[in-house]
Amino acid sequence: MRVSVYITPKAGVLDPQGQAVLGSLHSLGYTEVADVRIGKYIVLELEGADPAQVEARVQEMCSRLLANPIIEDFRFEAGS
Amino acid sequence: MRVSVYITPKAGVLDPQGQAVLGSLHSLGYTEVADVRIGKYIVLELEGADPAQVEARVQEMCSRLLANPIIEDFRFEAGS
Amino acid sequence: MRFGVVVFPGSNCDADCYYVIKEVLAQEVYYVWHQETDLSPYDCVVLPGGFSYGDYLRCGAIARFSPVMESVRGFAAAGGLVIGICNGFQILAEAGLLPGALLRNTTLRFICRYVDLRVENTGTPWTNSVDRKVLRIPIAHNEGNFVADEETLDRLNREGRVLLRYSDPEGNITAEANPNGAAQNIAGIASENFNVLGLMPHPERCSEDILGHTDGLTIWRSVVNHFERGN
Amino acid sequence: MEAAKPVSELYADLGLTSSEFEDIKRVLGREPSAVELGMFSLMWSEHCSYKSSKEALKMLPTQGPWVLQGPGENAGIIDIGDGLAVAFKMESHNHPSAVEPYQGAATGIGGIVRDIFTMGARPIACLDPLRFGSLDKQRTRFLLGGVVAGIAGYGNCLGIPTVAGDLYFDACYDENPLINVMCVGIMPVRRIIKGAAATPGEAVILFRNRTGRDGIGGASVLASQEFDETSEAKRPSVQVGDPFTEKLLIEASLEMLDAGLLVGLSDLGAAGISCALSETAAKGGVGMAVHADRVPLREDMEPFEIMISESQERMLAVCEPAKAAAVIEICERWGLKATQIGEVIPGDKLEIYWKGEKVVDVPASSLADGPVYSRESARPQYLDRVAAADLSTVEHPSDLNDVLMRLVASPNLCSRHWVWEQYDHMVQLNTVVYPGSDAAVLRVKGTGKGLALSVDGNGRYCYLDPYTGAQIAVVEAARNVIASGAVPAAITNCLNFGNPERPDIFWQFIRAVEGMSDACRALDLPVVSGNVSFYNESFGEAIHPTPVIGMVGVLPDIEKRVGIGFQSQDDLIVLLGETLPELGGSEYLKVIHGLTEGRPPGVDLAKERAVQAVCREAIEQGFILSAHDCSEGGLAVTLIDSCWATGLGATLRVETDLAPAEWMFSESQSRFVVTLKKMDLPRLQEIARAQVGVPVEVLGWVGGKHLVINDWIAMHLEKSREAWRTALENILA
Ligand SMILES: Nc1ncnc2c1ncn2[C@@H]1O[C@H](COP(=O)(O)OP(=O)(O)O)[C@@H](O)[C@H]1O
Ligand SMILES: [Mg+2]
Repeated sequence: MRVSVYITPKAGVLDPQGQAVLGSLHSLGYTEVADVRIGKYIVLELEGADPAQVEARVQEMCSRLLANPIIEDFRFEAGS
Repeated sequence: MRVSVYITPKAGVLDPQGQAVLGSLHSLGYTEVADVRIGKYIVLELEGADPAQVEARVQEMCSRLLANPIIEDFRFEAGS
Repeated sequence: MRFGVVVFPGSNCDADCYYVIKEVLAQEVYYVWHQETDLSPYDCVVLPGGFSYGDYLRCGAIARFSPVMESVRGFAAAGGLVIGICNGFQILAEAGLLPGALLRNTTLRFICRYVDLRVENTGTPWTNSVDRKVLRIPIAHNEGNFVADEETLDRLNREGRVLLRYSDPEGNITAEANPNGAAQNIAGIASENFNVLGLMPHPERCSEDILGHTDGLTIWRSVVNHFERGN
Repeated sequence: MEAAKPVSELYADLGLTSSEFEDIKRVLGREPSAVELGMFSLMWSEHCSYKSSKEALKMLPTQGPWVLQGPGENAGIIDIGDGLAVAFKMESHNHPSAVEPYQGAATGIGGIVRDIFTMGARPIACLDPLRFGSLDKQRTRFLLGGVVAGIAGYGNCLGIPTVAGDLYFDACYDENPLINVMCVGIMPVRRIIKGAAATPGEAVILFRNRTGRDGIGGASVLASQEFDETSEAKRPSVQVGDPFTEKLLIEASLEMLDAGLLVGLSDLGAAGISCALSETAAKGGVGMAVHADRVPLREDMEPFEIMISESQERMLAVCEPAKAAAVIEICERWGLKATQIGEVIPGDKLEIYWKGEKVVDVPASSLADGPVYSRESARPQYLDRVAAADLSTVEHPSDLNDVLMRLVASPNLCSRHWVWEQYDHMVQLNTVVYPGSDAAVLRVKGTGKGLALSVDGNGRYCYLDPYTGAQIAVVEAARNVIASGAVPAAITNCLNFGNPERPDIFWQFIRAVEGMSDACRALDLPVVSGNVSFYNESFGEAIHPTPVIGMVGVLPDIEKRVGIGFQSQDDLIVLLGETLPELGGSEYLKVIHGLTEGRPPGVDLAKERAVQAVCREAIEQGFILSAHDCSEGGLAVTLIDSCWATGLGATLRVETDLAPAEWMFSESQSRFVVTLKKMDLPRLQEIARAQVGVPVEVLGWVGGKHLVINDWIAMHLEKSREAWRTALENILA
């Protein structure tokens, strides 16, 4: 089973990387871009078929290891 | 308009970070995880309403700046 | 000989390269701001180490779009000498002036220490004065893990464009001697015409006795030698 | 903050006492507004006001003909000749790093680096004294990894080499690690600038990052309260660092100063804009009128939040109005947003406007000069117990090779290269002696001079006796610098303690300051800057009292530098100083016997001064081939360090009345191990005779592949070195 995890900087937390990319996009002429936030996209391949159980486990992995709850939010979904 | 961009390490390109995270997940007891790939999740806020045009522009941003075709694949979709 | 050291926002080895060229090599040297586009005064352009644009997104990804890089492309195409050290190498790779890409070190840690490097080709503008098989030069990077597809690697090898490989002190290419996971222990490569060099180690950091090692000087001397012999 | 709550109820939430609230009302002659109250709560917090420590710190010597700036500015400054000055300071980022190790440590570097270039100096080195809990705890390993990566991530990006530091592990830091950071900068004397406004009409310009909600209340919430279960809830106070922007700030600021554009320059650290404005105004004896709505924001914020946000990488410049355009232009060339947010006004008023309405109207000095407390102090009871320990009954193991092996592979004594190889310690081409020696040595380009830098502070000694422990921190730092060939010039410090409202903790604090002060006076060392970090407690348990000293020494001639490594076959190995049976507080007792007891090694300041003078003079005369200070682990560890550094062994024939373990592992102070050619021994003896109480004892000679001490130790260098080198990474793996 494949689970996709999306990790984003928490709202209000500085995202210097996003800001630098925004600046670069503007100077390349993509002035229609108003904001950029950069996070992580993690694809997990797991054994286990029971979706409820997988979900509980991934939830745990995210909050313990994959995301840094102090500065990041996460969500995930089965499939990629 | 919001566009989500997903950037993943190309198949065949080593993903040292993914391997390290896989190792940590195993040592934390999540042995059901068979593979981890870590990429980027970029959220763009853009002005512009014509989906076809936005798509063309984002395609260009991705291949010029956001992803490096030698090591990365990308895809994107409207909404987040 | 006249050098131009490019300054990107976030470059931090610009002053070091400038210092060595001026004070140790006793050559003419100028800073080139990333927004400048005229490279005609220079005989060699240096893309120094550092964290251009914070190395955000990917190392070198944003810097490659600086106005100066368009000129560097033309300068290189016309046969001008271009050396990219560390972040400079990453920028050259992102810009497509050198093949391949530099991924995160397999240790996932920044590494700053001396490494041994076997010199694979001494018939180039960058290595003609190297008089020993193995050089000792420091690295300092987080993304020095060189990758390229098989075909590219074959071609680099065939054409003698791999100039430096991580080795042990005797020159053996071993897995233990590879600090960052680079394919085939590659530490430095040249362009087809050998006028563009990208390397992860920092020759400017070991070009004076007081800093403990002077192997880096052999690379700088090679460039000057190449130039003075009339290319 | 709920604006609805009346200020008379709000003050306690903000950490102010009722008497402080009364004081504020008295100063203003009315009730403060909510915005004003927020500003007072930060500026009067322990972290910003030093209200508990101010009195005690007056004990410290701060003067010297070479001191250009003592405590009170962003950093201290000394004159090193040739028209050059060196600025330096140490700071703590303990609580932010305990909450989020990477960002906490990274922003710690960001803050201390700003303190240095704010004075006009180009930062040339960082140092990172670190203390963590026991390494067998998962949390410790997580914190260590994150902190080191954070320091690396920020410092490396700035292109400032991290050249030295230290690293201790002790269970007392399990929940409350100490992340201290020091920065050193260099400048032409004429570029020194202070954080003061001067004349009404001057422009007040804010530049760099936009302001967001980062670290709202960080100073008061995180730095001035102990840790407990509610810490988790305080997490939004964590700031995220942007080293790229900071690098641009350094370049832009130094360019403005070189162009003579500025009257004052200040960074926005703890307490953010409130602190920068009130201090800049108060120091210049003027007022300021500032429009909070002109502050560039990342998100919608209340004026209250704007005034106390701790968003990183922001600077405040004050300049003549005619020069404002030039200041803004330099910022823009570096890609930095700059905005004039107000101007200097006569009088002492700090006035803040929000959309035309005055929301703050307070005397600037009232914010900057917080309350001062004399806290109660009482000798802690545990001291009787630990001092009474009878160490003469400790049974020394018979296999001393095994003991030495265990010691050198133990967390506090094993190699730290896992840490410093993550730091760029070479950039700027000044680092002549790398981490791994007694002190890092940097050259000063354009002169024949060098700087020697070291940080020291043993919390265990201070726990056993804060007075002596603090003295040791000073004298050891001085010895490290001397052993490198430098003359100690001045110190900075970071004083890490528990809750000062507890009499036993406050007693530790006072005793430590007394010890530091006496040692500094004896060695003619002014204290030019420093930092106090209180409330280092968790669940009611305080850390060991941990004063950390940062020392700067000057090498008049860098060619006379000396390393710790043995140089050549048959060189004589000589001990300067005396080894006493002082195992109290030693690594030997801790690692081999599991004891934290006894009295720490004694310090005789006259003897210390004498032995330092001898070592210094001998190095100056040029015949000393290697020098190494004796510290944790004792003589055996000092000797094997010197062997490993260059791969040369040593054979020692020792005569002593002490037990072998005492001789080898006692941590007696005031000792150096030096090597020299046999023919130079009389010169050394003569130098020593000119001082009182400096024994010169020939221990043996350099050579071979082993360290051999009598029939106690016969250790193969290569094998033992591998164990020492890989211990930390093996534990972390
Ligand atoms: N956290 C650290 N960062 C950088 N260097 C460190 C760190 N910890 C220790 N070092 C370096 O390791 C060496 C040994 O440290 P230490 O044992 O504390 O020295 P000493 O006992 O002489 O004061 C020194 O050169 C020191 O600078
Ligand atoms: Mg020492």
